[in-house]
Amino acid sequence: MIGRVFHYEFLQAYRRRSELVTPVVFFVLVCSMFPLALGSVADLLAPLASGVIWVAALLATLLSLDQMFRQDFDDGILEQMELSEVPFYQLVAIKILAHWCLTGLPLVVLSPLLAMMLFMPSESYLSLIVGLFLGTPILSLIGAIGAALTVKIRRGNVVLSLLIMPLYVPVLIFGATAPVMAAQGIMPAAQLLWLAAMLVLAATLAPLAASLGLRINIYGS
Amino acid sequence: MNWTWFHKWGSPKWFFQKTESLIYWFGFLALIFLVVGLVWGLAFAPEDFKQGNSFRIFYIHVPSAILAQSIFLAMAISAAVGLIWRMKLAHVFVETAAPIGASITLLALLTGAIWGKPTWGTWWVWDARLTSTLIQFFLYLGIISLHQSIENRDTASKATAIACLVGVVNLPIIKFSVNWWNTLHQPATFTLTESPAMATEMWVPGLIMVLGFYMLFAYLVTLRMRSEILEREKGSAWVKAYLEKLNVL
Amino acid sequence: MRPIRKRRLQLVLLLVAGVGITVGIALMALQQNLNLFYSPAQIVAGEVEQGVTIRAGGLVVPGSVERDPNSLMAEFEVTDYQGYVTIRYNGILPDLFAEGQGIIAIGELGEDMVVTADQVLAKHDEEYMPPELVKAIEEAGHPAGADQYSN
Amino acid sequence: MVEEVSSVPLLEAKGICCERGDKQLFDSFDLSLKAGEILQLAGPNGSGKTTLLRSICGIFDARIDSLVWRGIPVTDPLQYADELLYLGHRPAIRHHLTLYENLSWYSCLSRCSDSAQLDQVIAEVGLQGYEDELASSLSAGQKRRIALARLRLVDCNLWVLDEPFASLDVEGVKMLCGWIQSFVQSGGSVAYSTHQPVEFSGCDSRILNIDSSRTLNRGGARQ
Repeated sequence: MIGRVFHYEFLQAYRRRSELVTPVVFFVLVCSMFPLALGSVADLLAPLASGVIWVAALLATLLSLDQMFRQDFDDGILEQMELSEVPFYQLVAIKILAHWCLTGLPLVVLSPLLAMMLFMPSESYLSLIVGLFLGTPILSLIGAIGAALTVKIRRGNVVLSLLIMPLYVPVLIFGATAPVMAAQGIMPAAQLLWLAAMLVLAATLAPLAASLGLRINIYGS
Repeated sequence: MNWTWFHKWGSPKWFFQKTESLIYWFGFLALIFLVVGLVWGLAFAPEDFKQGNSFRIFYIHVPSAILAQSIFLAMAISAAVGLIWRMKLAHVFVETAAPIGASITLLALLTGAIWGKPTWGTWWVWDARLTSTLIQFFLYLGIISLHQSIENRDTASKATAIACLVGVVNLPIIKFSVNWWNTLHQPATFTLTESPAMATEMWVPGLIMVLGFYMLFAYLVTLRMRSEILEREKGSAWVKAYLEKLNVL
Repeated sequence: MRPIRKRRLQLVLLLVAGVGITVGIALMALQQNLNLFYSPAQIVAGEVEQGVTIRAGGLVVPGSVERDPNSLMAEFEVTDYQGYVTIRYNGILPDLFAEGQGIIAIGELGEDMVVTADQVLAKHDEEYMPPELVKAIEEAGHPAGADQYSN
Repeated sequence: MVEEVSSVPLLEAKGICCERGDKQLFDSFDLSLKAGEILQLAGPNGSGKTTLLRSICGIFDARIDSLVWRGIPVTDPLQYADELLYLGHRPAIRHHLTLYENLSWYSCLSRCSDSAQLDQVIAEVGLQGYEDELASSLSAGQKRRIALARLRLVDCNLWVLDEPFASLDVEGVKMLCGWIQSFVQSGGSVAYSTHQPVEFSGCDSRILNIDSSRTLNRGGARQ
């Protein structure tokens, strides 16, 4: 049953992909602005590459968050979900997963291309991809809390960014330093393990917090 | 255990009446502590053998840094109380304490920068402590702006409470990661708190300043809470009676 | 009627499992040396496996720097006042490199207990540490200043 | 008023307190609903009809002193949520899913899915031929019909309908009235709000005027 709910959630998001593709395009654009601004010098760009890609991924995620719950909230879908047989936080978790599949996953897939454009040393590729694979779901999960809390605020994007960005700091630190360490020939196991730990923690707590946030907004509507 | 006191304090009317005289005590004690601490710290405490007189900013910087963190913790506890027991007064505390917390954090950052210039030779260092304090400041700003942008008061209170709780869960993780991130590049040469064992005549005024800051916070937050209660309960009979009494006097 | 209790139990179990797994992974992560940083004392004590890239850090021992006149090869000792380790480096040393300066060398520990560095980074200490403190450390051979090189 | 002593009310809520913003909508309001009863909430805009309906469904944060569902005291309306069906004034349609997908999604949420039944329900609400149309391309009345289709899809004891007749045509109103009548005759209860005068013949129906009953209603129905 949960699988079918996910299917429809994904389908719904997929049919609105024009809204979701925008953050991905944004991600690529931001990354390609750096060589233009800094000059296309490999020695200059290579050490910055992982940081640039991570910051761009973070911004792209922020851009996509606003749409996560808004439409469904306005249409009264969320209140039906709350009343449904399936526990609400599970439905919220499914929504977050569907959202990540269409916004986070493309970033992971595109990252090697951008890493190449930014002259990232080849030893760093794997840790960048694994890091993004573990890290972008955390961005979506934490972001979902913010999206849930700001679901009723028109143009809530700024508030959302202000609220969520500080919480992204650990992900950014671990994610962006892993490729740097890999470039030095050091296995960034600790960073990736920390990302994994944070992912599990976020996956446990964030759907609960987000569903609580949505419930509060449903109550107030 | 008897919980009636807990529920009594949860009532805005009770709180308002009980803090009527308490608030003067807070203000009085804050004034005493701050004046004594400042005069002692700035004029009478010996100067530091290394830093000379510039270390005296310690007497503002350290209390504000301590208070900034305590306020965040107090807000989170209060937020949990508000959500679990549906206590509106707890939400009032969170909302009124947040701007004070943000200002105190800003004060800690500014005094830190002023202190950093003579000792480190630079206004700002991406040191672990500074960075996590800065992030804490951003968290305060996020919470305040969330509260301000939701129109429905009840929704705003609860959303703010959740944001506080999420922030407090994250704060240790942020601290840890920033700490670690920092050591990768350059470990803090000396951290602000682990200063070489301080002489008694130097830390006692510091302690008085810490108490003074706490009292100042208690005074400010009570003041703000009282006015917020009046605003919220302006339709109720007891507020009308109170205002009439004020007018008569 | 909805089985509220059962649901609540499920939720609690889920939370416990999630937090448990998190703690498990975190413990694993803690066992990994986060930045593979080792102080000279740790290297001398044999905590480092040979052939693994590590970061070794310490203060450059005054008078220990030997430069090969024909190449860029340099050899010097670093210390945390609890142990001494020799570092060999073939390359241009950073501008900030000096005797008494804190450095981090990234490289492998060889059989001869010498760290062959691929990279040497100078720590930007002089900005943050009052010169007097450094002098005090040097004069007294006090280990307090070396704390910064241990994790 | 005939009251069977033996029958336990389906829902009995005592002391409902609702606040919206600064305004106290209800203060100690009592509501009881028997099995097989139709309760129409009447009252001007802003009197709190929606809020009251949402409160008894558990999607409004009201304080309710005591809540008894079929004789069993409960703490949270969500405990009996699987026995009620709520249709808000927003039709809760997923605009980017087709009609068929919408109903299929809803039956997933209610853990009842039977594709044969879906086709039958679509026929019943008069939307054959639109199965594969995106919901966003349908008219407001058709969307309302999709929402109403849920009433045929899910088995439950209580329908809570907020303005169910809005944007329905005459046929649609007649259809819904028929459903409500047969539902009530088979033992279900309905609480709904409307501004349109609707007659239910042969049913136990009651009109509750919220605005005037706010003080009068306290225990008035019980006597």
